[in-house]
Amino acid sequence: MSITYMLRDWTHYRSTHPSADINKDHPEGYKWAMAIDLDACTGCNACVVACYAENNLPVVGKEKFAHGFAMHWMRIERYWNDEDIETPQHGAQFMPMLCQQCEAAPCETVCPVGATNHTPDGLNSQVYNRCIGSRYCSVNCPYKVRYFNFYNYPEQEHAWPDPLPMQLNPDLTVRTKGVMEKCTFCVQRLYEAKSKARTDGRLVKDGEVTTACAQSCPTGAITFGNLLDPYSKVAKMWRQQRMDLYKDVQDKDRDGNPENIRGYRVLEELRAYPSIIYLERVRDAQA
Amino acid sequence: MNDFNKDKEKDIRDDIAWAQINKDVLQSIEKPRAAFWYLFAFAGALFAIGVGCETYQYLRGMGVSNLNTPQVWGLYIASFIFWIGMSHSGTLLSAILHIIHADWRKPIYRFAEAMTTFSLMTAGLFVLVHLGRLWEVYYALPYPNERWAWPNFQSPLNWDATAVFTYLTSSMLFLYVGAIPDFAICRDNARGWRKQFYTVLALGWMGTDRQWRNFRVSYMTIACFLIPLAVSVHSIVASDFAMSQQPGYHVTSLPPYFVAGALYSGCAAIITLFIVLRHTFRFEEYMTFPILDKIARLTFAIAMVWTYLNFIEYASVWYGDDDYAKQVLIQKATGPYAPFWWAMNFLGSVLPFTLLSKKIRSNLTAMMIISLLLNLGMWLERWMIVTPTLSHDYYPWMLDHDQWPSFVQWGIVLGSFGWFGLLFMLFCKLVPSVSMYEVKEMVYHRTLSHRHGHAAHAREA
Amino acid sequence: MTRFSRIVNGPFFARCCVAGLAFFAWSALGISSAVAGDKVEQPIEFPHDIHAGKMGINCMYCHTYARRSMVSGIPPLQKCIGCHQNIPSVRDHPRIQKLFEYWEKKEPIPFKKVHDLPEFVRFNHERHIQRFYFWQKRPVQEVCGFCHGDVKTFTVAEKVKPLTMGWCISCHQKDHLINATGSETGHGPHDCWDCHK
Amino acid sequence: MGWSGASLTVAGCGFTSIESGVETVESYVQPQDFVVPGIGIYYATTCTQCGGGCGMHGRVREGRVLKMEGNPETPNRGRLCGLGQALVQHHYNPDRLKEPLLRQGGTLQPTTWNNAMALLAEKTKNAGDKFALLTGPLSGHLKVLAQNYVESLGSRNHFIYDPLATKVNRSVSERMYGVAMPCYHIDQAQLVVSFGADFLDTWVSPVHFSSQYADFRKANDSKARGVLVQIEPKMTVTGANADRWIPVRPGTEGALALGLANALLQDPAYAKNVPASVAASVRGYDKTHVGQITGINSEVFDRLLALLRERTPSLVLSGPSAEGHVHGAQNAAAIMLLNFVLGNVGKTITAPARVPFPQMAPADGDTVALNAFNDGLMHGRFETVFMHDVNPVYTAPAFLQLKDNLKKAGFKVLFTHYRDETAEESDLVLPLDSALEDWGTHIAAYQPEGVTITLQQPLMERLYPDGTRSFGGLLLELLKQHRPEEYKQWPDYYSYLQSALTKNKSAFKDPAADDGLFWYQTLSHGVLNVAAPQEQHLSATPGIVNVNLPAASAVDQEFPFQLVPSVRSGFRDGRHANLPWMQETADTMTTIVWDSWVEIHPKTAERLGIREGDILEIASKTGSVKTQAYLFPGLDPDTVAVPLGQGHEAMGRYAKGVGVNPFKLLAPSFENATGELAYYATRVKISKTGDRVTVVKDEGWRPGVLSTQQGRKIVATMAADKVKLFREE
Repeated sequence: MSITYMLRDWTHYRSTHPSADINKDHPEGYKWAMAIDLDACTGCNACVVACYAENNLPVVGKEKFAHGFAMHWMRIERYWNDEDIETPQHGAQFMPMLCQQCEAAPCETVCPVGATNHTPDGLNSQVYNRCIGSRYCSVNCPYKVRYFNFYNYPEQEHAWPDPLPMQLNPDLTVRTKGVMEKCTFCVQRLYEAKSKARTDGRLVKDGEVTTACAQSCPTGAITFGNLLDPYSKVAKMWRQQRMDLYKDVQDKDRDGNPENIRGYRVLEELRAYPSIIYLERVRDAQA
Repeated sequence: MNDFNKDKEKDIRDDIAWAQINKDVLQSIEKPRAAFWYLFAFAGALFAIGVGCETYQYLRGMGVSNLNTPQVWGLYIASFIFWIGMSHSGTLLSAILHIIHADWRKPIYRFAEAMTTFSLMTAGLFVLVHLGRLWEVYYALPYPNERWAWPNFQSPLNWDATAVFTYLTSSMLFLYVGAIPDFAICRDNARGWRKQFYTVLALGWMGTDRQWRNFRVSYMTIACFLIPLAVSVHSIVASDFAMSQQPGYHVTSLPPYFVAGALYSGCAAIITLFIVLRHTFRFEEYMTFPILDKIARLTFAIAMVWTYLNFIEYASVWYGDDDYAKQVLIQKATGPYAPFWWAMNFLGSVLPFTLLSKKIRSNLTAMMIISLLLNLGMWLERWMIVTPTLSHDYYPWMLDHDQWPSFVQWGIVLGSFGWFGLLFMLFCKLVPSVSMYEVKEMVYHRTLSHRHGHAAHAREA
Repeated sequence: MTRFSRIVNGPFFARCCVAGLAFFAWSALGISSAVAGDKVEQPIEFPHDIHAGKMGINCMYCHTYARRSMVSGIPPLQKCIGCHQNIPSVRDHPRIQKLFEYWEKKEPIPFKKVHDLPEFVRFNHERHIQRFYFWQKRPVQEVCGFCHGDVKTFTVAEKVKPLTMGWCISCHQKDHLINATGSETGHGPHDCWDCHK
Repeated sequence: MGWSGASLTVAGCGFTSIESGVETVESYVQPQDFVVPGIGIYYATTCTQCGGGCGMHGRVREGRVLKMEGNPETPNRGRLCGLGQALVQHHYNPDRLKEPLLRQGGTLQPTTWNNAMALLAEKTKNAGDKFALLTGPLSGHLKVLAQNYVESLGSRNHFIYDPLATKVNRSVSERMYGVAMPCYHIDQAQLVVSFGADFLDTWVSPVHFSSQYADFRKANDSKARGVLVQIEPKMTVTGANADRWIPVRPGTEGALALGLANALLQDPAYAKNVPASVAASVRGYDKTHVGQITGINSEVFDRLLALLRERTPSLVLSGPSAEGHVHGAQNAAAIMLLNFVLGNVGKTITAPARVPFPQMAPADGDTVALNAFNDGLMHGRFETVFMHDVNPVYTAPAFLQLKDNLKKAGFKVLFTHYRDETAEESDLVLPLDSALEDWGTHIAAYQPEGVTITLQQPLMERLYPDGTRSFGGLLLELLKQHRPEEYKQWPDYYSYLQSALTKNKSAFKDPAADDGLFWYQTLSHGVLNVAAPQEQHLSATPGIVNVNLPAASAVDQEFPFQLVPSVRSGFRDGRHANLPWMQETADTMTTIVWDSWVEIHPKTAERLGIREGDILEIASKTGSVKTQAYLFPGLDPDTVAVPLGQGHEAMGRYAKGVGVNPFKLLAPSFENATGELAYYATRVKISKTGDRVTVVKDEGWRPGVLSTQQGRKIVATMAADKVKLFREE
């Protein structure tokens, strides 16, 4: 009976994504996307804490962190350069890694219950109350940005002793054990903004809503917005960087990127079509 | 050993009286001896351990199993594949050999069939065990519901479930249908509660021509139906991995590789049980060395197929230009899992060569040990498929986040063997583990051919 | 053939069919969940029947947040006092006295939630009011009443609709007029994240 | 703003169903018209987590403050660091003190506020000069009240103590530039050479500098992408972002600076920038000599020199790792001298505006105050001691023996949020409102844009209405005890602030005519800009002309390593150790969580046979700590670094017993000119204890393996000269 809806709501995105027409895939007129400038990112962790504050992320404590149960949806990775690893004369390399909200997300197709699927505004949703915790999505995620509730954190001594629960954001749930979770592009904020705009009979304006990480970033390294709004800051950056959401080899890269444009997507060759572009970190050779 | 030379040409003596056959087999389902109960208790204890661990995990959360991100599957999925694999040779022996009229299968296919069914039932448990929210498992069932929400039919996990359950039901059917005539025999010889028990099971089998005719047809039909199913099941299990995009999982040759591995472990398991039954129930007359010899050869053949496919996989990765997959392979051979990986290759590809020696093939103790080792190797294989990839895939930041499986994981794996043991021991005492009517056929065919042989001599003279 | 027909017409088979259909209906149409909550004990038995019924006050006069916010909330105490301090006729009624006691103490009235969804569900009052009252121009009591029942007949609010997901969906998949004038229709969203958080 | 209406559930998605009549939903009594349930309201306030004084907006829903955001109208430009975000966790901290504690029979017992206030009155009645007040940095009206109070008691002992003070820098700037804290324009510089100034993470005003840094890095038609060179013994976050990070022998930064100055001054173009005597004074520092002192090879030296030559304007910064030595002031002077040589003064370094109300002007702390305070205690000069916003028992170096000296004071009062180490030593512990429950005015020490006074206001009602009090309010009450007639006009701190600000509203940029409206605007904006503040003046020539550095000290055989007590932005001086988010957030450079560690260069570790996770004993002349080893390449090989902030013996469940406290290691060496504690002058030896643990960190788990990208394109890097420029669309 509701097979029709199932086909329309899930298989449509899977089978047609990414199609030729970005507008067709996003009927609501929104395609949320991000651009992260690695030359501006200083690795200060402000975004990480902002995410903890906004999204009710549990603090798991040392013993569980040691087991690899950390729940940071946004994590700052610090790599060393292979060349000068003895004395890193050109500093370290920082990578703010979060869910890439792939257009053809590997996690979506494998979930047995369809707890993670694609929304009309181009997000890779994670429906907590539908998740049965098979963890197949995590297996299939190339970026390993999905975090599983290995324990019932609301009951953990570390997470929220009174009165800390009063800080919890009522716009989203606190996840219990056995549920997979991940960065949602602060969907609760997007939802609120869209609803507001809808009441005024318009689309969300650029800068009207942003994610917690982008908002806090002291250097403004993170730009968030609607890719379908040609005047949005993020759309401009994607254009500047010659990045096409629906290409797995960008034109500029096909001809060897002669203009040295910095935009790229992580593990792009896997054809997941991430919604986040990174701008290459810059180092001065003379220095 | 002395009678080995006597019946080495023949799979079975052709002068066994049919009454004798009934007698020998029926005594195997008589009142169990004390040893049975000790063993039964032991298996029960193992199972209890497994249940205990699962309960603990259910209450505390998956964390107690020492799984973590990205190492999210561990022994659960590995053992799942292992048990699915075990189930395959039953089908091979009973169905395939049945169709190609290899009648040496007849004395041994029954317990092999049972093994198939029970290992499937064991595998099913792991599907449940590995879930983070077991209590919501019904979300995965495609049933019409008021929420109008359906499972995701694109997920290999769902194909998997479907395939496994189909296979389970049909192999149960096969086992049961094949046993009907024997149930009738039991019915005629049993007393007390067993009488009623077998009466129900025998479905009023009278052995009329009509019944035999229908029986043959339906039995053959199920057999034909079962063979493609058996192949498809493990191919689909393989697609859980092949359909993902993880390096080391995303391999085209995985389905045949899985099937080969399955048959391999299955045959090894059959040898084990063959020897056990032969010993406990004194089935020397039926489970004879020539038959063991044939299974051993079959095992060797499959081992070589497996080795070949295994090599294919390595080669295609090594000579392909998927650098990630290559690094996974290197990781397997050199990383923290190297000992297990090499052990698996040794046990899987080198050890079977011992089967080439007739002396070993005819030495029960040796065969027992070898078959157990082969199965160990096959279990390692499954583990080496699941785990190293997760510890070394695309994303450098998450490499090598390994943890040794906790007692919970091991406990549940042990429990699964206990569970299998329980089921199989019950089977031995309730169902004749040697198919009486088919052994009779076998003997009968032999006698026919011999008479024929004598006639020929006469004419020459 | 004859045997077959006997089986089919036999009572056992018939029962099976009925049972099967029953299960199907139960699970598919959510008959199971059409249960009304019992009447909730409230600190003040607010008479909806008088306000909404006799007085015919617009729901949104008191439930002023419903059209502006996801949650409708409970009207502020101020609201009640605003009117009632100008209605001396009923000042001596016990309920009103109780009301004023709270007011004197500047204490909120601890009303009990009557329509309380699981916290992973996001029901947006604003969207529904906007859609059906402001755009489609349906009468307000019909719009609110669709989920909250015919409050004209209650004193304190009662849960009369199942409020289960099946019940939501059953309405979301219907086509509704977009606005009063046009003939254009559309159905509610089916994306999980529109209602689940 | 009603605290009602908050009904929250911590139940997760699980066995939950549609309920009826279970939870209560309380209605507001008298909400303001902008209060709508389900919609967040933002109130402006000020961040008190560090000296930066960033303006904040707090998101409030149903009477609960949920999240802090940056205020766009203040120098942090709407941004906020992680520590600022975590302010809510101070507010909701489970270990916050909820009632006054009084020492009775050796232990701290709960007591009443009336009791406490009476005690305060009695103990201070005629304390006179036997009264001492020890506070952290103060500004705004709190400072006014504090000073008036001390004065009202007829005491001169107000000590302002900041464990992480930049006093040396300030005093040298005072003498070099003529102002204590000039404005640095990183965004306008083409080259920033920072001698250990971690301005992106911990130095002065990190968020503001970070936003400048973003502009500094962006190339456009008018300017090229700025280049950052960081010179320091241990790689800080700023160092990690530098184009060139140069490890230097600790304490020899000054020599390098002089070497560069000397090399530049060979060129008349630069020579004209400074008096001839300067050139003469630095002549000794030629490249080879400097190389011997600093251990920096000539190739690196020349590069740096070339950069300084071709990239103008540039900016040279002096930071703690250069200043925290016996000759720190000399180092700083040498470094700042470069700015004159290069002619940066007036370009990338400009004069700040003068704060119009001297009595409200920020009073920055220093560690001299701690010494003075400690001396006073030691000689039993103080009878009654008040302490606020400090934790000296934790932050004072062991050699001061402050803990024992504190016992000599008769009556010790601590105004605090936690029952920390100092509380355990105090006789009366008074719980204060959290920063989100209290009123206040703040003037940040660093004023990049005119002079701004930021406002602090409560974002929600007190969590413990009769448990905690506002420190300002308390001071007011205390003042009333001594000068009733003067202060009785103000019932509480709030009214005091309001009247004080409204009275002087003419001093601010276009204030509203109506007082009410003015106050309303002030609260909603959370910031007041001083109208037309007059500029101070930078001296055209360096105040200190000849810098004389001591000869490089001989290598100490017994204590072969230099200790770097590195500052973590999440913990600062350790006052934030009880914030779970700060503990759980991986340290940027090491990604270690929930612990302390000692950073050792891989080569050194190899030499000593140390593996990651070995428990090492780090011993100085005055103390020793045991903690896990972490192999860290961003380090001078003869240096080890231990982060500050951990190793609490009290304070709360998240801080207690986690890690070690390197404050205790610090050697009794002081900066010559200012008398500041020389934090970076401690020499230590390290020895293996034989124990080994697995280091709990976010990066790859193979011990001792430095995580790289394994040749995969995760973080791609491009050479600056290649990068394409973009005009703004």
